[in-house]
Formats: sequence, C-alpha cells, structure tokens
Amino acid sequence: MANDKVSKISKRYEIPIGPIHPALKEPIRVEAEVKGEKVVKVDVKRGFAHRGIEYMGMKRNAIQTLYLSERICGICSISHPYAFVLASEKALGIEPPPRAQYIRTIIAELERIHSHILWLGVVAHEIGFDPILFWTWKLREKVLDVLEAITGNRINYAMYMIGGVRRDIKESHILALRDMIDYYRKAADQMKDIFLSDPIYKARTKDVAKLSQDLALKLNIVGPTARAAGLRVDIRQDIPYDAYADIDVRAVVPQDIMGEVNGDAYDATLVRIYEIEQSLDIIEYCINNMPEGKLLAIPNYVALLTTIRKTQGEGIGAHEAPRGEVIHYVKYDGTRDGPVVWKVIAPSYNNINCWGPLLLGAEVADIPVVIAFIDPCLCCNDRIAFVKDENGRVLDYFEIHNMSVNKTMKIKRMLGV
Amino acid sequence: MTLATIFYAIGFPLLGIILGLLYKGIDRKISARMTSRIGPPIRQPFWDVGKLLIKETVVPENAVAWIFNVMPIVALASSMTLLLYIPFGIIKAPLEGYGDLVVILYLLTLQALAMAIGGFSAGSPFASVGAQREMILMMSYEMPLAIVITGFALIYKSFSLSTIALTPVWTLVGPVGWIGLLLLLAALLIVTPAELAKLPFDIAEAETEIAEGLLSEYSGRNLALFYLSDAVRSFAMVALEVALFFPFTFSQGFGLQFSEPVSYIIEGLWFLAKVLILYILAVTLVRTSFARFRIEQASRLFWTYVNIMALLGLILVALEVM
Amino acid sequence: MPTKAMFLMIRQLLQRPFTNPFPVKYAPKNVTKTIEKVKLGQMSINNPIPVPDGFRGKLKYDPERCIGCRLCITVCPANAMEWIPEVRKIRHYVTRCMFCGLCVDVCPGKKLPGETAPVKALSMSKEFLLADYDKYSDNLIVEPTSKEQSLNNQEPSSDQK
Amino acid sequence: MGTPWGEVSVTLKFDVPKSDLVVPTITDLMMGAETNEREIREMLGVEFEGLKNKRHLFLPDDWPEGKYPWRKDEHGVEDMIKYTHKSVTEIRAKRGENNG
Repeated sequence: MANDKVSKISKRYEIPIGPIHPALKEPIRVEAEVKGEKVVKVDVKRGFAHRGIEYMGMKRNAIQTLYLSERICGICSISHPYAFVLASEKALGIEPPPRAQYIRTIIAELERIHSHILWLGVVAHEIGFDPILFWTWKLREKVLDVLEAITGNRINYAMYMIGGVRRDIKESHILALRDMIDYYRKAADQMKDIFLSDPIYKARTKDVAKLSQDLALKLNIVGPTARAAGLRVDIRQDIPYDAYADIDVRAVVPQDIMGEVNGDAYDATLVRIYEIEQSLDIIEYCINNMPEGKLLAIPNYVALLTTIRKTQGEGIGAHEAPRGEVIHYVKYDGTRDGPVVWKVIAPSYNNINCWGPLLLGAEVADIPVVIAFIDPCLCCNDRIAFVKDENGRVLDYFEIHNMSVNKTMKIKRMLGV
Repeated sequence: MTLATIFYAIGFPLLGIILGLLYKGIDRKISARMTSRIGPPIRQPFWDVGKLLIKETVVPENAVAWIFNVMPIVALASSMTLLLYIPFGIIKAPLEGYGDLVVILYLLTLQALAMAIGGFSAGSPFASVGAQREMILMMSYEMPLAIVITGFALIYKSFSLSTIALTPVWTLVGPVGWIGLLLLLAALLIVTPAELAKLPFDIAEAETEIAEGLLSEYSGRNLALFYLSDAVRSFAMVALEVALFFPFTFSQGFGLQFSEPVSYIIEGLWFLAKVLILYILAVTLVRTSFARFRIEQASRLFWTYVNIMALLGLILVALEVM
Repeated sequence: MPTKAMFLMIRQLLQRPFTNPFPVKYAPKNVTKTIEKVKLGQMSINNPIPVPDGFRGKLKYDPERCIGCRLCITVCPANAMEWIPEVRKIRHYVTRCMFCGLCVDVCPGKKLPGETAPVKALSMSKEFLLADYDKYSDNLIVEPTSKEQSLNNQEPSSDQK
Repeated sequence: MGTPWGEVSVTLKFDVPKSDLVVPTITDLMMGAETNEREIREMLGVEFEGLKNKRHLFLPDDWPEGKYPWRKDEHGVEDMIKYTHKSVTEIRAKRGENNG
C-alpha cells in the first residue's frame, strides 16, 4: 500500500475535494487527478444530501408541502415555494390577486439581491479574499433586515400561499424598501469598483471557468452562469409570470455591458452585480405601481385544502431563482389534499454538468473558483440515506445515535478520561 | 560562561517568542478592525499556542515519522537563531561576529525548507501539492532577496549586519543611490509576504484549494512549533528590514541625549515601535487587501517584475558606489 | 500597489466594528460561571438587536382558548404538534417547529364570556434564545396544562399524527 | 431568444410498457440530458439506449439491483418515509425520568 502510494506520488496525485472540504459549503465529491498543478482526470459524484424530500411531500397535504419546499434550501427559501405555488395555481386554476402578485415579485427580487451578494462574498473567499467576504456580507445585512421587517424572519420567510401571499407590505415597509434601494445603488457602484478593477481578482477570474456559448447550450446551463456565457435566457423574460409580465425584464448579458463575452468567472461577477441593479429597478417599479386589493384568492386554508381535494390537474411552475431556473412539477389527482407527484429540478441540477468539462485541464488553484462560479446549491440539487451494518441490515436513527454514543464512551475509556 | 551568555541563551528566545506572538495578536486585531470585525483579544495567540501544546499530536500512517516530527523543531530553531543575528535597537546582536547577512539568508531559507520537507514527509496529497508550491515559491523569491543583500554588500563592502545598523544606509549614497535603494526596499517589501507565507502569497497553505496544504497533517505540538516559528520569523523578518533600511536611532532623530541605562530602554522601545509600524504596513495591510495569487502568477511576478526592479536598484546603487 | 480594496480596508479601520457584541464582547473564560453571574445580576450582558413586529419566535399556547379543533395539526408542515386525546388539547415541540406561523393563521380561537371577538389560542412570541442541550427539556415543550397535572392524569400514549 | 415570450418549452410524454422499458437516448443531441437520463434510469429503471455513463447519480453505488424508489406500483409512499417523531412521555419513560 505504502509503496504503491509512493510510486503514484512521483507522477500523479489524486486530490479528493469533498464530501467535506473548505471550498465546499455542502457535501459533494469531486475526484481530481492532478499532474503537477494540472487536473488531468475528473469525476463528480453527487447525492450526498439526497433526502427523499419529494416523497415526504407526497405524504403531506399541499400547504405542508409548500412549507417543506421552503426547507429544500435556506438561501433559495423563496424560489422553491414560488415555483411550487406557480405550479399548483396552474394545476388548480386559481388566479392570485394582483396585489399579491406584486408582493411576490418584490420578495423574490429581495432574495435575488441577498443571494447575489452572498455569492460575491463566497467567490472572494474561494480566492483567499476574506476581507471582501466580510465586507459583502456586511452589505447583505441591510436586505436581510428589510426581509425580516416584512416577513418576520431573516431566512425561511413563510410568505407565500397557494393563491396569494400571507402578509401585506405596509407603508413603513415601503419606506424601508426605498431606503434600501438608495443604499444598494451606492453599494452596487462600490462593488463594481472593488471587484471589477481589482488586479488580483481579475488575474484569478479572467479566463477561469471559461464556458463557451455552444457548450452552455449543450449542457443545459441556466441562470446567471448561462447569461455570463452570453445566452439571453431568463425565465422572467422568456415566460413572464406575476408582476414580471408588466415589467419588460431583459436578460443581463456581458455583451451589453462590456461589448464582449468571455463566459468566465469574471463575466459571471459582472452579470451578478448588474443583476442586483436590475432587481432594484424591478422593486422600485413594483412599489410605485402596487395595486390595491386583497392578498389571498382563497383566504381560508381549510377551504383551500378542500378545493385541492376536489381538483384534478397537473402543472409546471418555473421561477427564475437567483441561481437559475427552478422548475416544479405538481400533479393532483382529486383524491387527496396533497400532490401525488412532485418533482423538483433546481438550477444546480443542470449547472453542475459544467464542472466536468471546465475542470479538465484547469489548475488546482482554479478548482474552488470553478466550483463556486455556478453558485452551487447542493441541498437544492440532491434531495434517502440508508446506513447499513456489516450484515446489510438497515439501521434507523436511534440505533445510529446509540452506536455513536457507545463509540465515544469506548474512546474515552481508551484514553482514560 | 557569563551572565550575559545565559541571558542570550534563555532570555532572548523567550523574548522572541513573546514578541512574535504579541505582534501576531496585534496583527490579527488590526486586520479584524479593517474588516469591520471586533477580532480576537491581543492575547489570543498565546492561548492558541497553549491549547495546541496540550492537544494530542497525530502522526499520519503514511508519513515518514522521524522527518515529520523533526521538521517543526528545525523550523523553530532556525527562526530563533535568526533572531539572534538581529541588532535590537542599539544593543548588539547576540551572535555578533559569528555570521553575517549570508547566514541570515540561509536561515530564512531553512525555515521554509523545513516546512516543505515536513509537507513532503506527511504523505498526504494536499501536503505534497503544498510542498511543491512552497518549493516553487522559494525558488522565485530567493533571487530578489539575494539581490537586495548584494546591494547592501556593495555599499558597505561588508556583509556584517552590525556595521550596516550603525550607519543609516541613506546617508552613504547620493540621489541616484537613493532611487536604487527605494527600488530595493520595494522589492524587499514584496518579498516579505512571500517569505512569511502570508496573503497574497500563502499559496502553499491555500485553505480553500488544498486545505491548508503543508500544514494539513500537522496537529498538536508539531503545529504549535510551526505556529511559533511563524510568529518569530514574522517578527525577525520585519526587524531585519528595519535594521537594514531604517536604523535611525531615537537620539539621532530627535537630537536628544540620554544617560546609559535610559537610552537602552528608549532605543529598545523606539526599535519595537518602528518594527510595529512596518509590520502593520508590510504584513497586516497587505494581507488584508489582496487575494491569493495562483502559483504560476506569483512566480512570474517575482521572476520578471520584482527581479527587474531589484536588479535596476542594484545597478543604480552600484553606479553610485563604484 | 494600492488598490481600491486597500482604501476600503483603511476606511473600515477608522469606523466602528459592525459586529453586535452579543451577549459579551469576548468569549468568557468560564461560560457557566458567567451565566451564574448574569443570573445573580453581578454582570450585565449586551442586548441583542431588537426584532421587528412580525417576528416569529417560540410559539405561545393558551389552553384555555383551545377548542380542540386539530386544525393546527392539519396544517403544521413539521408535525410539531401532538394531539393529547385525554384532555383534547395539543402539546407543542419547539425543537420540531419550523416557525412558519401557519398554525397561528389557522387557529379559530375561542370567545370567552364577555368578549366580542374570539381570541386565538396560539400566538408567536418574540422569544428566540432557545438553545438547549436536551431537545426534550421542559422549556422546549409547550404543555397544555401544568406538568404535574398532564402527566399524572394520563398513560404514556404513542398516539400521534 | 432575447425577447419576452421568446422561449417555448416543450414537454414530451412517453408511454412505455413495463415489460420493455427502453427509450432511445438524447444525449448525442444534448449532452446535459445525461443527468436527467441517469436519474430516471436509477429511480425508475428505464433503460436508455446509447447512454454511456450509467453510474448512479443520487443513489449510493451499492444500491441493490432491481429496486427502484420511484415505482409507486411496487411500494407506496408509506414504505419510503418513516416518521421518527416520538412522544415526550415515551422518551421520558425510556430514560427512566420521574414523570411529574
């Protein structure tokens, strides 16, 4: 074994990235074979966070499933409910009131701002630029405060409901929103200054993770990653829904800003910073043109559940999440008050496809940048874990817990503590 | 054996450790304030070392155990010896006369080399990649460093640090030499973070890429020794720069005269203050405001720009002196 | 080479830190002693940032107002409510709660004599410091009656949704 | 592309007999479909003709052959999901705590 290792070391190393690694915030495994500093072979293994969440939804009623979908991921905690709500409304034939549609759009855009700023911080951290990570996350507090004021929590907002929203936006919230918009207009300029002009940031991201338009199309890349490669794709533009249908949203692509497209991590930064500004415009439009009216199409939850039990239908809901398009497929069969089939496709599901081709031939130092540049969300991507003992028997939660307690005791005895 | 020898043998390393850790604490605090954080208390590095020392030391299965365990000691010993060559204010260096700038150059290399060998012996892919990177980086920054030291040798016609520290170098050369010296200073300042494995040149320990690289397998006492050697070397390197470029004494600068014991204390504090200012400028500020380079970018930077800068400085200095 | 990031960092050095030092600025040497001191009033801790009006914290339950309609159990996504058939009330597990507030929305409440409108049995408090070592500790379980009463009156039941 | 309503989404539905679950692959046209095809293959047991990479995507590598989690005619939702929630009275009785 040892000799084998030594002979390997002289030529090629295997660098295991994950399931636990400082560059990853969630579990996934990238096995890279490295020759010097060049990656010569790469393999991506997913499924470490597969929780069978769709099955859990099929056991619950629609309202419970909606809030379960919020727990698919904490950062996209509006994107999944949004897509689920859109799909359910299509399946059930419910039209949400106009005011609710505008409020939904505002919340979704607020989430985009915080997610993009979070990404900017993460990518800075991956290249060793921690002070900028702290700075961007400091800027992010403002939007989280506004979200907390409107929805009640900093994350997991519990805002959406099939056929509307649960809470109204009051005058005081609108003041806070206007204040926030001014704050981020200045902050976006600062971010452009710092990220786009920094020599080392440029050196580390230019021509790294370079995705051509053709490859992006072939690999089904979506969201800001595809837009950074110059593809004009954006669900808000292609299949507008809710308030986006009133606003002429256009995909932000680097060729409109810089005049050329590289499709690298630098362009991805560019696209995300300009999308923050675009979101601010959308929020401003929404609060200026907010219609009056009620918030829920069916205000009583019990009535809603009864309607669902009586309705047959299926629907696909697509929402442009901060990371790309998230698609929910829901089918109601008129026998139970929850979905019989529920399938989630998160943006990272498609975006991880590009890791293989991009990592091949890249440098070891570029691995974190390639991994981070699509803004992977593995809890969205993976959604049954079985643990077996040596006889192949499936262990349940309590047995595993007891085993770990016993092991701790054994180690303690061994050490004589 | 005199009392002074005992002081230099025991007191000086102890002082070195305390100063190194203190400066590390100040560095962490200021870096935290630059990023709008409160940061750890200044005594935190002492606690870190204390905690590491009582932790279990693990030697990986694939490691060559004796090399793996010896290298931290070599690293700390070389840093300590380095400290003994640096004049402390107007107090002469303890090892005065037993070596000169060339020995210092070797001692600086030895510490980095010890870390690289330790990394290779750990038998982990992360540590091996880290060690490779460290070697490449070392090859890159040694050249400018050597040029700077040659420049000083040209001016003083001697490699002795005490001679250099006695007369400020700026008084020995004319305007052309000044430009040359400034270029050498700039080159040395760029080499400093690389020498100390700090951002933007902490490529060998890149946390997000290779999980602390060289140090990934080290734990407990061994890690504590590396931590200490890093703290001591940071102090020594900056102190060396102060001795080379800013040896102005307090009494010279302000035209004051003190009696014997008082002047020792004041000059000592003055020296520490100078080191602190340079430490904050050359280490803290730089490591807070730059991202990490890729290894080939770093070595290109050193081989082309920094080398040209240092060589130009050397030529200017040589023109002046010859 | 000075970059924009460097100026930003120097500017931040002159500003106050952004961190809210809650509960104390630096981690104390002995946490348990510090907590005891705080309880005795010998030490003060920094206050947390105030929470907004709509904040959803630990669930408050008023068994007096509960009519036993089980609507909260129907909508709760996390199955945090347990039905106790003996007293026709619910027991709430804070550790399972996901703080969505659906149960509060759906709760019909009860009109006590002399009131004009029904008042809900469930409401969201602003309490958020809920960390505990034991997920079945007393302050993480909202009982319908006092502990002695509810547990003495009934057999351990495994009936749950 | 690039205009509102400029994108058309297409849904294709196939009815395949359970005895002969084979569908031709589209990975030669669209590389990115590999992920979806691999998922459907491991979850439903539909074979894709011409699919090159047949490793499991989400399920572990030692997942038993011939077991497909998404086939609802073989096992229902109840089989797949178990509640581990227990009542506090049960937990306290198990721990031997004094109840009350």
